[in-house]
Amino acid sequence: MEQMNTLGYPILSSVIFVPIIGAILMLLIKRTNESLIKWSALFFSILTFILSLPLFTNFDKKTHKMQFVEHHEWIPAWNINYSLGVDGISVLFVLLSTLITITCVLVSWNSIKTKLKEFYIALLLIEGAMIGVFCALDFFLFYIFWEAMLIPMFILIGVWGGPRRVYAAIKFFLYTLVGSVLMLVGIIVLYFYGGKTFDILKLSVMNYPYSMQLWLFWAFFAAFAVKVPMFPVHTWLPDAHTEAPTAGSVILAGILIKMGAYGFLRFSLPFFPDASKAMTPVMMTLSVIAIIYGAVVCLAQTDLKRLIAYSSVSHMGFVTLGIFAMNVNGLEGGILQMINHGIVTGALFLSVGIIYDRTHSREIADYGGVATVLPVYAAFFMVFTLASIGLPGMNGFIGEFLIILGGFAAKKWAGVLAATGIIIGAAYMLWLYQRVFFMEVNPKVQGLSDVNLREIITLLPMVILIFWIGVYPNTFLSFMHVSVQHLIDRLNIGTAPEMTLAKLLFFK
Amino acid sequence: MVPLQWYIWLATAVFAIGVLGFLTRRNIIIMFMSIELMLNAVNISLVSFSHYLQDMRGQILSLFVITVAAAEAAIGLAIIIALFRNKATAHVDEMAETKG
Amino acid sequence: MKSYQLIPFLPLAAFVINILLGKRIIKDKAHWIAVPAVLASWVISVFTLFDVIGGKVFNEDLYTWIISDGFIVSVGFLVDQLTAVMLIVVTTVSSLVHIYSVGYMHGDKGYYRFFSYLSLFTFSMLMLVMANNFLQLYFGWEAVGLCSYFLIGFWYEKKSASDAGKKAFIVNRFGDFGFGLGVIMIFLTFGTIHYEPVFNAVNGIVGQSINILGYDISLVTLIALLLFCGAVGKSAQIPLHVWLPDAMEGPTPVSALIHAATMVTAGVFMVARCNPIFNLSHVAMNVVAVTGAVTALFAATIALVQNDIKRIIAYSTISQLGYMFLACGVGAYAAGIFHLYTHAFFKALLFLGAGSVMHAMAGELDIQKMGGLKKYMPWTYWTFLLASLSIAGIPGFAGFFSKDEILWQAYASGPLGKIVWFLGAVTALLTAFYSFRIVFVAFHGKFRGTHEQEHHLHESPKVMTLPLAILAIGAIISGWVGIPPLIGEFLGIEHSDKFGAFLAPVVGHPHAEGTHGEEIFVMLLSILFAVGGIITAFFMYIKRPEIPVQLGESMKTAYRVLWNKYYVDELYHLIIVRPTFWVAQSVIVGVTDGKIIEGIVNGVPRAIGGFSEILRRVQTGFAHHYAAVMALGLLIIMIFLIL
Amino acid sequence: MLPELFFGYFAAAIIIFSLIVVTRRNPVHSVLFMLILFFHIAALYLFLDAEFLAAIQVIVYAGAILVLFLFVVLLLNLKEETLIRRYINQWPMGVVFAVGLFILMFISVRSFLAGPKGEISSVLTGQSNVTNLGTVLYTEYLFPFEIASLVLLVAIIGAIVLAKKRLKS
Repeated sequence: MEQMNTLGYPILSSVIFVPIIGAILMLLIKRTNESLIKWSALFFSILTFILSLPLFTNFDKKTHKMQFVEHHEWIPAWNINYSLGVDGISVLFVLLSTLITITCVLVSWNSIKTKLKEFYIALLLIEGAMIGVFCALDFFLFYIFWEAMLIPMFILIGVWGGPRRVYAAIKFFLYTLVGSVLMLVGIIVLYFYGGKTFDILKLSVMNYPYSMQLWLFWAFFAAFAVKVPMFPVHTWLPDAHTEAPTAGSVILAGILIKMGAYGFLRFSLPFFPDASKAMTPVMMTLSVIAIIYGAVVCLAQTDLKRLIAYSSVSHMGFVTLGIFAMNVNGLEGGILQMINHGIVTGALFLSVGIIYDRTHSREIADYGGVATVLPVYAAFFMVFTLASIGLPGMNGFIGEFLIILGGFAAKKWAGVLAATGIIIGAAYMLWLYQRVFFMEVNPKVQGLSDVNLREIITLLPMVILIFWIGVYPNTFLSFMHVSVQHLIDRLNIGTAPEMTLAKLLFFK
Repeated sequence: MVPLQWYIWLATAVFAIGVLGFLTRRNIIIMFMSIELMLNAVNISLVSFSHYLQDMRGQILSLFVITVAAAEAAIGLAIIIALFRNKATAHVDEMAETKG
Repeated sequence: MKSYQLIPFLPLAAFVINILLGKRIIKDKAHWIAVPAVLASWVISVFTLFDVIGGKVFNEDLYTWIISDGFIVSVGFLVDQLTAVMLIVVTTVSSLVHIYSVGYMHGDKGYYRFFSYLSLFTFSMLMLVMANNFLQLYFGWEAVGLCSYFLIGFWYEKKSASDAGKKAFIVNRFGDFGFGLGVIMIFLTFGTIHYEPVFNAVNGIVGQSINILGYDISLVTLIALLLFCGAVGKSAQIPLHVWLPDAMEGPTPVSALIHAATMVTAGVFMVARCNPIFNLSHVAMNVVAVTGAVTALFAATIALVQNDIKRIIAYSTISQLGYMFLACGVGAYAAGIFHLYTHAFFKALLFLGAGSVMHAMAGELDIQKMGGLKKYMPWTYWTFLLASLSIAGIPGFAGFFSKDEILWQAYASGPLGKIVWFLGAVTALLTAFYSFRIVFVAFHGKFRGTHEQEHHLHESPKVMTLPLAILAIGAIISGWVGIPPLIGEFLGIEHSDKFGAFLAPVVGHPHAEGTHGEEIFVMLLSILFAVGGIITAFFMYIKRPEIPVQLGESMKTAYRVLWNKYYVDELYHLIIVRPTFWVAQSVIVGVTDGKIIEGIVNGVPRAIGGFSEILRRVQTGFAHHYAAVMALGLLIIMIFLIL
Repeated sequence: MLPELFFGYFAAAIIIFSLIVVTRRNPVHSVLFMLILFFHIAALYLFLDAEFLAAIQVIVYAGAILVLFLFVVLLLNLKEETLIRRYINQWPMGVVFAVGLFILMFISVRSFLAGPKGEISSVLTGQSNVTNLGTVLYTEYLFPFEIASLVLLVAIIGAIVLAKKRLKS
């Protein structure tokens, strides 16, 4: 049943554990030897990236089955196994994680001044755990990675963050933990219902009674919705993003909040097809609210990072809309948009970090005329801005268009309302760009130096990916086709009546 | 032949005295000694069980108890020294460091 | 690779080279990259035109862009008669504007940037007109909007310029919103978004309807109207016209290229391209015609009183675009495209002429501060005059033929046609008037600017006047390919309406219901209006300059309304911009996010904290208290065990 | 009759000395009385055929642990200890708990039943106590024995770290 690992060596384990081993080895470096710390962090992140490349080249796009599978007994007493594998839905996120980590290491090069060693160790630990989440095929293992990632992230925000970092870190931690704990309850229920197994693949093809599906759907929803974050549990995101150091924001935006959407795809939909179908209108309503709400609230922001954080809420609304459209266009658009958002918002945070290193201000009012002073930087930021507002030829367009297409096919009102998000999206992003980059040069940015080679190297992969996905998205879409189709087939067995938000709220 | 219960009663009595000392004395060293008393009470019962049940395991356990008691005394006394150095007192009712 | 496939990619290559190397290496040599590229595109376009005239139509996919389930979209090129005309218009005007900009932008610090944007625009516009599917059209559609944004905000240090660029983009997004949904509707209806299969299948959906909010709406009407939304935005028709006048903040060559000749006509092109869809919906056609006619008149009235030379021409552009939609709306797509084609020449010429004037006047825009420029800048004057004659519709000039064709087709297309014809005819009168108002106020009379300006007055360099001259020739003769049969017979030319015949395979040929007598009547009336407008302007601004002032005083309200452009901007500010910001700031940040959600989120831990505040008193910190509690616990357990 | 008499003496002595240990004002006295107490307990072990443990009791408890206590008491130099009150304010509560605990345990001991007999003892194997102890300790309890040594190691290091004077940092 399981696809054999076509490579001769355990590639997923190596991708997960190389950064973790790297982190352990870095413990041995003397803390005063800063350049060695930086270079070894860079070395391990690049090594991980190179190790992950066979996933891209050797992936078999013709099967929905898990690939590069590894399976070992771990705790036989509770039937817990160490099993890993990727399919068309998860493989791209592994690659995205390895890439984003490199940029995080690079962008933190000079901006992190204190506790350098611990910072890079935390970064590498996060990377290992993130990849583990996307690869785990055992619920126990999955949950361990899911929670393990939280701790270094918490530290990252709490130690190297901005002025209100402790508040933001604790808020982030509590929010995600509350959701995760409910998911843990759900996992345990599945464990016992499924005959004492944590095997995700086995559990995903079982048929659960409808009433049970509903409860479990909401238990898992709690964990995933917080991570995404969906309206109305999004308020941790602006604080966490704003206070986190640049690398933290990038990882948050790039990978961490994708895990929620990934959870919906990997668990909620295939495990509970009836409940998912029934909840479609509710989920779409919440998604559309998130799209418009997130976009409108951006208009009122005065803080650069906060604005981009809220735009994440809006963009992730598109992702969940695509997922719950439950057709191929919507799902593929959703997955692609997850990657797009990782790239674009990650890049925007990188850019903000780059200028923040120079001005130490996140207030939009402290900027103005940056395009005159830092023209190359302005050009990069323009590319990211345009990608963010979904200009055709760039990656954001492909994702958003497919999502709106899928959303419209599923529910017309959802497609129409989601499309209004694009209008507001253009408004806030261009207004931001105008206030920061155009107009008279603000004395506070006068005389700043333009981006250096390291920063260009940091941003360039993002630009390349933006255009690559925009001009030839099939490279990436082709990974998904079979897996998404398989998911749709699984979903189509669901026959439960639809619930609307109003019905749900008023128990009609 | 002395009945087993006598030994157990003796152990009980020593244990109770240890509890009494631990609960009433202010001096932290005496409290420690009370703990040693309790451990010894346990040892008495263990050895007597060993004798009456014809089983060596009772003595083995009391051997471990002695080991732990030694370790505990070493650490505990070191803590007392450290505490005394900081607080200049050896009285438990003058220390409330763990107040919530 | 076929040669015509190079047409868009040459400017793209120029853009890439200039934007990457411009800052460090190329600098003020940027035109050596951009101009040859666009000229080469022009040459290939001309050859392509001859190919198409020879009967070849190309429709080939370059590569598959997106595959997602049934949603399969290619990047490909369709070159038919309509595209060929657009190619010529775009590359010609673009080439001339490129050349003109060499002089106009000389010495600007963003010189290389300007040329790379121009190249990017040319690429985008060519992709737009050459698309063979709706998504690629949408790509070009947004991309030209982006270039427009870049170029309007070219001098981004000026707040007004960056505001205008942003406004253009966002207003266009409103139109694109409808357009995008239209594309999605097309896909969901036909299962493809390539022109050919869609247009072949469109007859099959007549009579089908779709239920929206309980109303049954004809599917084809819905699709057509959604597409038209995009056209309204891009071509600055009511109610989304507000961005175009502001777009005049950009450098003048940009106004000529983007905001007169090419980009803004994309809407007309799209409607003509989608004529198989529009033809099937009377409602949509009527909406197009009425929107066009009303916009034409509306913009013309505003143009009457403005003093900013570029804004007058901008409103004139909106008005002329209205004509084109009017033509499309009555089914005379060929006439609309014909007007698009002639308009490109004389409107680009007007803008470039205005640019030449600004060049001489050190950026001065107010025509009231000009005057008597004729003797300082003869080339500019004469070309500007020719363009004005053309736009006014003086017989023999290009504008006459195209405008007359539109008015006649409108007149001959039923009762609604008569109404829009009337609106169009009145607009013709106003057009002649305001066009010559510029000529008379700016070029005749006495100079009214400062001494410094007067001292500085000079004719523009050759590199600028040459394009003017070429465009002037175009403004005269470009209409000669579409001489109506009536005049053609009179002049003894067979098949004089070559343009209409050429386009007929794509857009069909409307059959006008009318007699020769009526046609002559319409033609004479429009000539009369054109001449009447010019004479009125002459009378008011040369003979009796006090009349306009008196008129303004006697009709104060009307004047103020026109001067403030019917307060449309203010209205939008009141009903869209301010409420949105109010919701963002006061409702969301203030109440829902700030109070409700954060209240719950922070409230739960606070409640837990309050509870534990009570509980913490148990933790006295005294070891013997803990020991006592432990002993008590032991006691209780033992009691339970024994009893 | 003789064993009962001996037991009676040792039991009485152990209880009395225990009480003295927990009630002395001066910690030094407490420690010294505890020394006597431990000798008595060791003697009791001899009655129970636990020669090795008796020896350990004397060597480890009396020889090492109590000396450690004595060191600490002297190190802290609690002069004023003899002048102030010995008991915490809530001492009656402690008495009640201790007495209650004693009564409960006393009652419960009356009703207990002996478990099954073991397999290894001097009586059964005919070998010495130490041999038997070693046999069991190094076979069945080898792993706990190792752990115990680790506990001691940790205790040594911990005690040194805790008690040493802080280096100026």
